[in-house]
Amino acid sequence: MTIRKMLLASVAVACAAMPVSALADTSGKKIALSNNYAGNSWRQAMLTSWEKVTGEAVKAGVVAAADAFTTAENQATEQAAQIQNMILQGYDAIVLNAASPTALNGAVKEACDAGITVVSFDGIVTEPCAWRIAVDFKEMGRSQVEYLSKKLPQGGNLLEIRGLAGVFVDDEISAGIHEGVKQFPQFKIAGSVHGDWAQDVAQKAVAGILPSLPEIAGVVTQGGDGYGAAQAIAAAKRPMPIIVMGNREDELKWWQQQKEANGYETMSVSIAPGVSTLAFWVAQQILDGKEVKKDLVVPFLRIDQDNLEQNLANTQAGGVANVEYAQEDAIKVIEAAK
Amino acid sequence: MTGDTLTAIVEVADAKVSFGAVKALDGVTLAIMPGECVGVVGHNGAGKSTIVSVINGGLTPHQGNISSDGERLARYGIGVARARGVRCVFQELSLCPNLTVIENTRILHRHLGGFGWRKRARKVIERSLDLVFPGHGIESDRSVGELSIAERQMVEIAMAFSDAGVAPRLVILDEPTSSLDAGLAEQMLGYVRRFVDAGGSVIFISHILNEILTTASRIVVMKDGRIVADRRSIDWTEHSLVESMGSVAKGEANRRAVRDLAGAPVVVEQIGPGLPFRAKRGEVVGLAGLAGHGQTRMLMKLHAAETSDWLARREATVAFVAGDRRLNGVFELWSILKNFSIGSLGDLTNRGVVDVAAEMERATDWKRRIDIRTQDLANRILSLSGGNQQKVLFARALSTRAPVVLMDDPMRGVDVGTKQEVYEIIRQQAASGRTFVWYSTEMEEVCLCDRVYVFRDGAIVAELEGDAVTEGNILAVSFRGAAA
Amino acid sequence: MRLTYSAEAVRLAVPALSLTVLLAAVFWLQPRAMSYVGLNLLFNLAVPIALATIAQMLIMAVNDLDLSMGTFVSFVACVAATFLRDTPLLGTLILAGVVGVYAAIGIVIHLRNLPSIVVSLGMSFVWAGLAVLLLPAPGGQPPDWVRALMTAKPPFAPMAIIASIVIALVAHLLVMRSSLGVLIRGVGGNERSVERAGWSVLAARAAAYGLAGVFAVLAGIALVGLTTSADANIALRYTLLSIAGVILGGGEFIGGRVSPIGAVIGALTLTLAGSFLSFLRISPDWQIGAQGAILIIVLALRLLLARIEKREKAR
Amino acid sequence: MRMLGRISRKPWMWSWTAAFVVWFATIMVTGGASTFDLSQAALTFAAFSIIVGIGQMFVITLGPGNIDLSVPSTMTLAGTLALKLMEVDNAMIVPGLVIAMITGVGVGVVNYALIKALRIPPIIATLSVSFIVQSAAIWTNRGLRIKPPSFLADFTTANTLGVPNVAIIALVISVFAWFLLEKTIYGRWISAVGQSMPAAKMAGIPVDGTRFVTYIFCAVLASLAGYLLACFSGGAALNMGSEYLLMSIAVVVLGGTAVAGGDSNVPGIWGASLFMFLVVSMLNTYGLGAGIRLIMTGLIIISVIMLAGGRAR
Repeated sequence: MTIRKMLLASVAVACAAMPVSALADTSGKKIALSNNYAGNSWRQAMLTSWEKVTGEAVKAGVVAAADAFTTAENQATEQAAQIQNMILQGYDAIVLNAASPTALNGAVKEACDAGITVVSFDGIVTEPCAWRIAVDFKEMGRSQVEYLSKKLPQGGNLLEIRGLAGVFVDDEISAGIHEGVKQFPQFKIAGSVHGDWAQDVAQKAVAGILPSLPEIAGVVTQGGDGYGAAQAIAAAKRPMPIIVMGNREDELKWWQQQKEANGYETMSVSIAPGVSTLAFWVAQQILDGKEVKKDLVVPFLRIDQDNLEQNLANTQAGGVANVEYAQEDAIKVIEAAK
Repeated sequence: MTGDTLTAIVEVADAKVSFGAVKALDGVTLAIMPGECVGVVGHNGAGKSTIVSVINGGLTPHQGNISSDGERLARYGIGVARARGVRCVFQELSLCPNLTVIENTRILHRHLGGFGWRKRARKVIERSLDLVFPGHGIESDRSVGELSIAERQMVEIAMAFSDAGVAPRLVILDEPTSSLDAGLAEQMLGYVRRFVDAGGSVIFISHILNEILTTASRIVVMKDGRIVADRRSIDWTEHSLVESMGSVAKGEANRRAVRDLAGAPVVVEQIGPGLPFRAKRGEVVGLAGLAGHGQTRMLMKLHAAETSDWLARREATVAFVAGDRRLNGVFELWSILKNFSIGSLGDLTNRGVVDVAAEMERATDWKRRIDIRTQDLANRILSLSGGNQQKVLFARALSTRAPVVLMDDPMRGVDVGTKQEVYEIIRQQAASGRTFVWYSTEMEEVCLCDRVYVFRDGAIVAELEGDAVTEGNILAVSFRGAAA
Repeated sequence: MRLTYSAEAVRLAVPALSLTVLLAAVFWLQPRAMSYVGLNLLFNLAVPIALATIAQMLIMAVNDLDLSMGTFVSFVACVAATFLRDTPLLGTLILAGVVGVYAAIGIVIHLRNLPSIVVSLGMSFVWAGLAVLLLPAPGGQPPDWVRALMTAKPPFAPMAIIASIVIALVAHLLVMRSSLGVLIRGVGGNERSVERAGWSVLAARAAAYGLAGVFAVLAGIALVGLTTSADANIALRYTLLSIAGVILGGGEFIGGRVSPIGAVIGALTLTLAGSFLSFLRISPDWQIGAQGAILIIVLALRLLLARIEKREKAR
Repeated sequence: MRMLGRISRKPWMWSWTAAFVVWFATIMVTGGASTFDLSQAALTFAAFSIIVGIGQMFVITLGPGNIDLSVPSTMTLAGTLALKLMEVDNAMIVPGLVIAMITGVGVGVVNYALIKALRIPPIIATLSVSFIVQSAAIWTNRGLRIKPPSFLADFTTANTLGVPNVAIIALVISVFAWFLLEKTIYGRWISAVGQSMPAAKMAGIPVDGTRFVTYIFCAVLASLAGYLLACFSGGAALNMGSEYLLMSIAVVVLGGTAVAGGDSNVPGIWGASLFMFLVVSMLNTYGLGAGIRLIMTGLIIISVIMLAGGRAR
């Protein structure tokens, strides 16, 4: 094991010295995408991006195959089984959006032991042998409060919409938001509900708590729930607070309509589903022999008042604002991490 | 067998049991001595099964007492009975069909547990099977559900005679040979004789009279919850047995005039094992024989042939009066009104909507006609006594326009006055062209029919018409061996 | 005549046949699976499912159904990843306590004659709530001995296979061979005759529920051993998987007809079906649907064989 | 003792009492200021569980073992197909509704066909079907969120005289369902089948036909709920039905419908649906977490069934 690691390391060092074109060939390598959930528009956009980018890459002969797999239900156990199947199928790399940061560690370790490169993104895993393309979820939460503090210097009451109870991302973003509130004590979280990252659930939860809340200055969210919150608040005929948006098209569209109607101002933070393609290229670079740090950070997708229209124009109706990555982007991210 | 020095294994003195208005046992005194086989015969409802339940400990008599081995027992129950070696083979299957023969043995013998019980249980049951049915060919590790009915019966019998610590002293056999063929029955009877010779006791109930005559040492005849005759079996003949079971006088008065139905069209027909079944328009056809010999199944078949599981018929062609109310009669959550009207809703609805006024009107009418005793038709059906529930079911079927009414022994627990009224309604409706197929366990009712089919062992074995419909004839055919 | 030797055997034949066919198909699609490591990868996640299936089977043996199996196993996984590691004594006590709760549920259901479906539906909310309270975010770690046990590499056969065989054998001994098992199945088959023989049906039902609790606890612990951490939603699928496993393994909803070996085979079949679909490379859109289709096909196969068996018997 | 008897005869009392207590506890936080808003929100969101719950109730009324697990995926597929067909065009509202209904009929037919032909218990049959339906939903639109036609979006989110429109629709459906159950021959049939299948058969009721229609009815109501929910929340999402699986069963049970079949209860569904929404609001208002909420829901279900549903042996 250690010998192999040393060998790999020496190869990597040797390769790093050479120009890019002379690196090891990955045209015979197979990469798989392990996805735990396909039940919302974000995941569907992620799969579409993957298909588009990797399809071209396969056609161009960069890799031999890049297959996507989705589990029937959003369960760590099922995804662990899926990863184990991928090991059997002989993939050289697994790109992973994990159902749980820790519950897949057993399966990931088995994959690493079998010599497979594992790159996790979005839902990352803590197993040390895997690469992580992480979004700073805490920062994502904190920056929302920071933004609000600039818009509303006098502060006020906040409504927090959380994601799915018992899930890692939900906990992280929420922790970031609470950190932000500590940093800007003029804000107070007046209420907190679980919106499960779905418009209808968020709408329901907000409508239920709203009557008992005082005047709300801002709504901090986790993405995918802003439109539902806006609908619930509009239905209750309350003054519209600043709702931090996610990247769904309906959220952006609503924002744009409000902007045109009354100059409504807000911002949107989210993770672009196209991060799957970045993970693909990173995996390809690793297979290519590049030395890549285990922890890479990808900036979250932020849309502001001035670039709203431009982003909206690029978003498919009913889809998700997205960025797809090319090989050069991946190289840039890798270089930046060094 | 002189019993002077011996004490009875079980002695029941002056036992009375009543279910509602029905007196199932009306002061029965019976002692079972060691080394005797007591045959019990009697027509349906004579109280055979009730006395068996009392001896077995499953039923505590409302009056009277039980003693065993000369000792009067205040608390007599299943546990006490089993500890004293009383075993019973029931008419219905009392084994767990999903367990193997060995496992059923384990359930029956509570103290068989501990390591290696399987081996012991196998020994116990296989020894018993070999003794009772030599060459039986039943593998004791097969599950009971896979066995044929005869094999199940054999296992039950062998189980009752099996000895796992507590030896069987009194074994009650309730129609044990009903699903055994002649050879197997003979094996069993042979074993019963040996068992009795060795000092064991047996209570033997059967509808096959020569079995009883050849096996029992003493025969008891029951009628209407009483013991009407008790003699040594050599003093009986098939003929005298049948005669003492019957109640010749009753029913004759109600004998209906013979009608000429030769020209009437056949409305229902069913061909099965035995004689074919046919019923003509306006005819009252009786199904007779001992209980559980295929009459209900015939009614079910007739019903299934005329109804659809998928679409409601615009005009119902058959109506059914249940005998087993709990199983396929009443709807327990419903009121009397809804229970009554469910059969004739087709007439009472207008484009699918129930006409509540018409429903109420018709129910009130029938409440009056057959005197359903309730303050309010909106009361729950279960608030009625069993007899009145039965009346509701009767009204349900009679109030339909179906040309054929199937009746599955519907008069159990109905009082005499009402019975007469219902008979009158049936008579009227038959006269106006309705056909009744009537399974009854009461001889009086069977004698009201134009024509009677007698069932035995799942098939029609005789057809009686007009004056030939007599209790004597029916009994003679029902009990095999008493040649008709 | 000898052909129809045992319905029990036929009952086992269908699941065994489905498993064999599926395994052959997997080997054909992916020859790499035909190895020590391969078999372990294919089957190790079936071990907790098999345990949960046995638990469900015990409940079904007394004609009841447990809709809280998934959330209960999740809850146990959370306890195993927290208390059982940090304070083993307290963890053990909690687990013993919840087994007691299971037996108590059986008693309540019997005494009040409640529908088990509703009671267990209610309990599923309770277990889920307790699990969320215990682990608001995924985490925790299994005790080292659990991890060591689940990742052990015994000679000759991989751990997953050995564990499955052991589970099947233990459950078989318990349910099919012991007096208690006979009693439990007897209650499912003919409650009255068990009562008539002087047994306490209440005690039998409580025992069935308690035993089910024990197996479900084992399932939770085994699961954490494989996944290395727990979360409140980790085993939600187990409710329906366990029911499907029992049915695939030849069990029935009523009548006390169950087969522990069949249930384990059923659990393995369901796990393998997932792998088979992934090897088939069905479009991700239809991967979920294909699972439904497999369920239907296997059940149709069972019906067919039951018909044939019936016809044989009728001869 | 007598009062207990009287209450247990009106099983919907329990759910209404629970809903009222929770409603009161919630509005007390703001000293009653939120009464109107909270009631309005409760009516709006309870409406969807009511529609789905009524369908599930009809199926559960058919007797032990009858249950429809395909409700969530049917909702999703119907919503997805309808919105895709309408393509934000107000003129296509009716065809959209029709396609949603057809979806429901189709799922119902398949459900009962499997139950009958394969003789598998409804719980397994409808589960298998739900997997296939879910796949179909994913396949048809790949998770794109198409907006509903503007008229429908406005209609479903608006109020009439302060009452949410969806609640009015739910009321109309409830009245219709109540009418079916109480006044028509079909209502008598399903109640009879639920009490005793053999007795129903012998009373001349077309048992299979009744069950068949009921499974279809349940799926159609689920589709309708999916259609409305998709319009209300601004588009069909692939996961939009998932919370209605347990919800639909819970509201039926809490509403006092006999799980053993034969006795259904429309008012109880309202009480239970309002309760299920309000209990979340209350616990959110008091700042209690998801864990406590789940435990309370579970304990309440068990208490209700113990108080109202149990029969001593």
